[in-house]
Amino acid sequence: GQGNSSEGAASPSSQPPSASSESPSSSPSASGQGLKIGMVTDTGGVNDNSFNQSSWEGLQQLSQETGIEVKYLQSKADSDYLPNLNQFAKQNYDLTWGIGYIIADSMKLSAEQNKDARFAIIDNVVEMPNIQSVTFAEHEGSFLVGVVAGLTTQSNKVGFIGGLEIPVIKRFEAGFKAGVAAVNPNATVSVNYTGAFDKPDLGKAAAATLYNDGVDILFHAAGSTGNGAFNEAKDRVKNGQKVWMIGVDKDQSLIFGNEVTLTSMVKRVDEAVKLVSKSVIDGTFQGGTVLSLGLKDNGVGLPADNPNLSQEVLDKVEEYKAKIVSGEIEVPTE
Amino acid sequence: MQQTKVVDMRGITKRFPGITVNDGIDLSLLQGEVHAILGENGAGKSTLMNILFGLYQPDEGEIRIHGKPALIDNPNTAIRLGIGMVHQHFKLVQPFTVAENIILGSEPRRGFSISYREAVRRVEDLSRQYGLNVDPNARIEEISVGMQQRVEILKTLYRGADILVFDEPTAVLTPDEIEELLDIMRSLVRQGKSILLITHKLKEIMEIADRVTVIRRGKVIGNVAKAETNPSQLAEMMVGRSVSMAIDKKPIEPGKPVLQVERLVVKGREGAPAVNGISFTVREGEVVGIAGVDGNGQSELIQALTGLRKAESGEVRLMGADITNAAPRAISETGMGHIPEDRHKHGLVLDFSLRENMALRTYDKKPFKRYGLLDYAAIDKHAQELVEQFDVRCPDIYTQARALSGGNQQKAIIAREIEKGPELLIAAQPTRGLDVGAIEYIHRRIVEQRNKGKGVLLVSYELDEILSLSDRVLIIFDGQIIGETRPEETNDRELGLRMAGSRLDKDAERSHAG
Amino acid sequence: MSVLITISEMFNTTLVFSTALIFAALGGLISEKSGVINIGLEGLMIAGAFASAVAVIFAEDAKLGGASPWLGLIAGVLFGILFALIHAVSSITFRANQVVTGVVVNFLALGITVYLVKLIFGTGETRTLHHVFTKIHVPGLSEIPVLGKALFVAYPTTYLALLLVGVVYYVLYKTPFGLRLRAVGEHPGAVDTIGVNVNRLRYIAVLLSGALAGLGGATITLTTTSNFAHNSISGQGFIALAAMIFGKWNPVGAMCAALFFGIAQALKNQIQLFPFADQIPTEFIFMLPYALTILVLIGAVGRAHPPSALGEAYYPGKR
Amino acid sequence: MIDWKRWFIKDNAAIPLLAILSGLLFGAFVMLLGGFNPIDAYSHLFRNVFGSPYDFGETIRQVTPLIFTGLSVAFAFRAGLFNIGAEGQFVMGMTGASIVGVLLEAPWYIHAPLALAGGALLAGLWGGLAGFLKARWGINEVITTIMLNWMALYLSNYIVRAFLLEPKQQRTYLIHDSAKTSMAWLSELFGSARVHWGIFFALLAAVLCYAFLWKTGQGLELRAVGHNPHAAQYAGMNVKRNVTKAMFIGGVFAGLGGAFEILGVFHYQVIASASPGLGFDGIAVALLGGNHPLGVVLAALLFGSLSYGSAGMSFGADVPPEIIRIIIGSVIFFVASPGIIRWAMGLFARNRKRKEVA
Ligand SMILES: Nc1ncnc2c1ncn2[C@@H]1O[C@H](COP(=O)(O)OP(=O)(O)OP(=O)(O)O)[C@@H](O)[C@H]1O
Ligand SMILES: Nc1ncnc2c1ncn2[C@@H]1O[C@H](COP(=O)(O)OP(=O)(O)OP(=O)(O)O)[C@@H](O)[C@H]1O
Ligand SMILES: [Mg+2]
Ligand SMILES: [Mg+2]
Repeated sequence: GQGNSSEGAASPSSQPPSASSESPSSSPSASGQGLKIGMVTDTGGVNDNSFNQSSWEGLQQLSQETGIEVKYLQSKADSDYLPNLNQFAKQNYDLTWGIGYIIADSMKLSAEQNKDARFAIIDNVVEMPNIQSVTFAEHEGSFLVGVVAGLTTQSNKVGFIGGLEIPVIKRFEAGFKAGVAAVNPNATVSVNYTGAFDKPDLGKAAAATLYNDGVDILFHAAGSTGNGAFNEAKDRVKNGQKVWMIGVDKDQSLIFGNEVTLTSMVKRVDEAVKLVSKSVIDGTFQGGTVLSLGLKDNGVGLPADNPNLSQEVLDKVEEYKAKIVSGEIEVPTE
Repeated sequence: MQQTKVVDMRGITKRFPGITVNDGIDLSLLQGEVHAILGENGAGKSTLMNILFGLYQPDEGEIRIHGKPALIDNPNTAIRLGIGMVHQHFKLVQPFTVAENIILGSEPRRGFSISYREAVRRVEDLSRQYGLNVDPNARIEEISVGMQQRVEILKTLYRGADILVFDEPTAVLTPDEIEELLDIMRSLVRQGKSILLITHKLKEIMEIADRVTVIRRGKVIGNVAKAETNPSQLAEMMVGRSVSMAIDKKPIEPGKPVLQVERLVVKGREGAPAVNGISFTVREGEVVGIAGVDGNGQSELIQALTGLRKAESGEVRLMGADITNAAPRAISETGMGHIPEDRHKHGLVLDFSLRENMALRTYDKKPFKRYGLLDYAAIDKHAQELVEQFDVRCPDIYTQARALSGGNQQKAIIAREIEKGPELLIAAQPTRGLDVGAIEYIHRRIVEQRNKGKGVLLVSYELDEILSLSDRVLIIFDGQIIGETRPEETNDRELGLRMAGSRLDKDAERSHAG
Repeated sequence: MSVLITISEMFNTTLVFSTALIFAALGGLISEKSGVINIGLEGLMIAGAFASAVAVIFAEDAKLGGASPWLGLIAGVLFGILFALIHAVSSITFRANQVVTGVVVNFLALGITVYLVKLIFGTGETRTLHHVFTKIHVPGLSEIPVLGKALFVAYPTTYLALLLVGVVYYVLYKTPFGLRLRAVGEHPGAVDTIGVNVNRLRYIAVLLSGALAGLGGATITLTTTSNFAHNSISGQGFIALAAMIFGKWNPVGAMCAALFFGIAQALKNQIQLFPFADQIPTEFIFMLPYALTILVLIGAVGRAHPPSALGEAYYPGKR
Repeated sequence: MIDWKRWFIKDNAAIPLLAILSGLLFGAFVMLLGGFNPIDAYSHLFRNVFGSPYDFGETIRQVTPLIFTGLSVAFAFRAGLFNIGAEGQFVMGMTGASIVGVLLEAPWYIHAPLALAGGALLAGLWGGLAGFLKARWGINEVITTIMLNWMALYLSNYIVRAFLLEPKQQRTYLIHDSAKTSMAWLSELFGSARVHWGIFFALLAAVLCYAFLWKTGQGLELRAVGHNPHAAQYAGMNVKRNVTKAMFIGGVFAGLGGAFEILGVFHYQVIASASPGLGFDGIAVALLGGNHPLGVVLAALLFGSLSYGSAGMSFGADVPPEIIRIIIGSVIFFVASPGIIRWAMGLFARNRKRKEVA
């Protein structure tokens, strides 16, 4: 009884085997022709089911739409960021992306060493005239999935699984907790940190512990550690237990199916990457600025499709979204 | 009496890179005889037997078994041909039981499982048939060396061997055990087995062998019937010169005490006291021998004296200084030299070169250490001198200790220990496994120490050695000194009885426990 | 009562977490009992994890449905054996240093599997599998209060692992093969001189080790990650190695050590649910399983004795 | 004329070279299977290492920590200990350097050495702890070092987070300039590559490591303990102290590597979800280098060049960087099994002979 609806979407085997990709099929608009955009992943790599992957998907789409040449370099260690960024800069790429907060310091150096090159970074702010920074208000999106969880829980116990206890993950946690509390003051949020973003076995054990404790909805911000949590949820659902997962970064129902994925806290990294990359094509690149994407820019939020959410819940979500956008509610970040 | 050749090795030649170890060797074994092979350390005896047993392939030559040419390319073939070998170094699995070791490789089964009951039964049967008296359920690591050897013999019998090869079986045995082994061999021959026996001990050859083949540097020097020869002729054939076992021991009046041991108690492996209140003194200019059956506390005593094992109570004084439970280095520096019982385990770092081994105890002392660094020039000079002075045969001092023969390894250790001029030399089993030439040399060195007015404490299971070297003999039993005597007042028979009188109880105890 | 339930649920989590470790530790054990150090467990697990994921994907595409995970398990075993062969050939036939060739296995396994994934699927990791194992409730037994929840709701692989602990124990200590295997690890010369082929025994042991570690890797794919990526196995092989040593080279001991790691992990999660956990920095909670292990080792009496000939290549005729 | 064939078959010095060649050939073979052009790939790899001063400088930067961790593993190996814990010691070295580099202020000639010492000391204690556990309770160092690796990661994260964190960042404050071990002029020379004092210290460490092991009495002790602890004890050496000492010094080597990464390369430390892996690579480097300091340096050069060059290979020839693991793995395989090469050479020689006869 496994949902096969997600099967096609979940296997992105349309990608070429190699690092670079040009668009052979669609006839692109001429505007991007001759431009080159590079991307440096963090150590998670381009298949991290998270922001690296989203970014790369965004770039690939853009390449199909506009004919720009795109390429990525995977970083095996923190020390690779700088040479990888420099690699693109020295090959005169028109824009080089660095994906992840951790690349900031390396990017700053590269930007100093290559004053003519242009850079953009996801999830951190670097104040340099040739760097465009992009950040997301994860806490706002997390608030909304908190609202969903608070309204949906049967046991009045929901859970949060984090990777490392670092500021960005704390933002997820804080937003989520606030969202739950806003709609369901009786609900408790159990928090469990696993200590890793790449250990599904730890995620599975953490989820099992929380579900055993009576939690029926789990939100994770733990990278592929979260895969293990999904796995545990799936197993329980198959065995007749009613539990949910809330995905992160992307619409994870596309991977894990709608049986377990209540909704996801989507971070539109792909859109942001496209947006900034387009500015290079248009010649409107704004180095030195911060593009900060929140609910109001649709930079974070729920996926378009939410088959598991009732209209009631969706309405509530819209209501809170409006309140946050208007500033009536300020979501805490820690 | 018409006897057939059960083994006939003809023109066996075996070369290892650089040397010819066996050079056209002819050797035959007759049905029902004990045929001894004699030769210096490194003469090529073990190699020849390993060829017979299929562990090595000869480069030239032919082997016939029961008259039929045989290609023995692995031990399995040898076993099928009825050859069994008791190796120089036992091939026993220490944590296994006796029965497990014996049945290994051809296990009695019940379904998929080993039938241990059947195994024990068969081992008991065999053991009874040949009068070997082993406990099938005992673990190898818990039984004496002599028992272990019986297990090796049982292994060959279990596989139906009628040609038995013994490679230096007596080197590690006590006199009693040797007697018993010779009895076992006689019984084996009576039951139709034929035996090839390698040994360095001429006395044993005279006692049991029918014929002797002497090998020197890989060549057969001679083949004689036991009846037509005598020990000194054999020794001369083997070494190529006349060997004198007589020792030049001028009478000396012992001087001041060098070592004083008072009520020493040392725990053994199982936690029970292995040394139980021993007191004795060694004086300047005397060799004190400790005679006793293996396992009566000798090893623990020496380990406690040398700082390798903790003394529970009592006192040890060396040159008047209290060295009870002092560190090995401190003891050594107070003036003790130690030729350890197990040369491979304690005496040498086999992977080190000879020069490093020669400096193993003194590397941080004056001539070898300068400005915190090792002075290899001095170390080399020292090693070179020792090698020459003590006649250690080796290609050069940069050779790995591992590559030396046992005799030369032992000489190297003795050189190192004597050279540092200890007031007390402790020598444990100093000549185990060595050929007569080497033994002669080492005995001289030990007596030389005594003659120089040093003290020597000698521990040996070899009564001849004890009797010929010692000025006084202490008899150790069950962790206690049960008697003292002088060589000139006793003989090996009496001494053996005094050490072994109690051995019977011990065996009785063991069989009860089993 | 609720404490009991919590404990039984914790134990259940433990069982699931420990399953792969048990497999791999048993694998390491068989190899080391024969005298061959196997530090390549991590790599063998990676091979198993990879093969099982690929096999399941192919099986799913071939519409084999529920049989897929079982095929995955078999593929994991086969790939484990394949990579163990590298270890065997170099360390047994060519007498290379066993630690070195174990490291080689770790290197090659990760390199080759991820490379293959990129070749086959065009991305750095496989898609998510749909047909993976689910926990089975043993009819009747799982209804037993407390105990049922702890023991009788688990993956088929968990039962397989527990079964194999028994099987390995039986084989090692009750059968002729096991006797010879252990003898080879203690004293290869003793085995050679009674006419049993030392190298063949060691080959069998190392390949079995690959099979078991492969099972361990497959288990992780089929019960925990549901796909294969470069980080599917991240250190479990080394933990299994530690479990084997911790368990004193004994199958039951290895199992207990693996369970201990599992319990420590579960404890780490459980502690975070207590209100006082807020006062403890999470990092210290993360350290708990590892610190506990060391503490237990300090408290544990008696030294472990590895097989005497562990790590030594066998030269016939050598003493 | 040199008899090449004999040189190849007989001389052991040729084996490592042949092993590297075989590894590269095997890598080429795997690339061909995957539909890549190995010549193209290797030329990009080569160019990425030697193509520009910048890349060459970065290669050196990559090689430096590998020398340190390789020495760490090799040193312990010489004392008969298997140090799987270079990884954790490396992390502790980073942390020690960060603590001193961030919290302390001092003139550079005090600050930088102090920061290095801080890292080395912390790492040494971390390694020494495993040694002590072995010496005191006989606990197998393989287990303890595996456990201590994880603990080092979390402990470092805690220290960074609780005491050194720059607000709103996931890393420490930048270390003070006075603690940096970067070398501006050298860096300039290499097109701003992050070469730093570390490489000189690494080479010095290799020399010291060699001198210690083979030229001092303490080194002799350590090696004796490694080969035969019984004989060492008999000869009056303190086995337990040597075990602890060996692990301590091994830790110091790894820790220096970690400290230089902070002081010379990054100038900050991040809260990390996984440790950097250079300690584990150190195991491979040590084994590849035959646990000899000179071998370690050469192996680190090879290892570091290949892994730095792999980025160029991905960039220029689109070959997945995993191929580098395959190459390194097979090089180690061939180095470790010289028998295979001799066997292959034997086949080769025999075939040649047959041909000559025909
Ligand atoms: N595998 C080998 N490789 C090279 N040389 C060997 C090998 N085995 C034995 N030798 C050489 O063969 C010679 C004979 O060795 P062997 O063990 O047969 O002596 P042996 O007569 O048994 O001496 P011992 O009385 O000490 O036991 C030695 O000098 C040794 O150098
Ligand atoms: N497999 C081998 N490889 C290299 N050399 C060997 C080998 N076997 C024996 N030898 C060498 O053979 C020589 C004599 O061997 P052997 O060990 O039999 O002398 P030994 O006096 O009998 O020693 P032990 O007292 O240990 O029996 C030594 O030089 C030894 O290193
Ligand atoms: Mg011999
Ligand atoms: Mg001998």
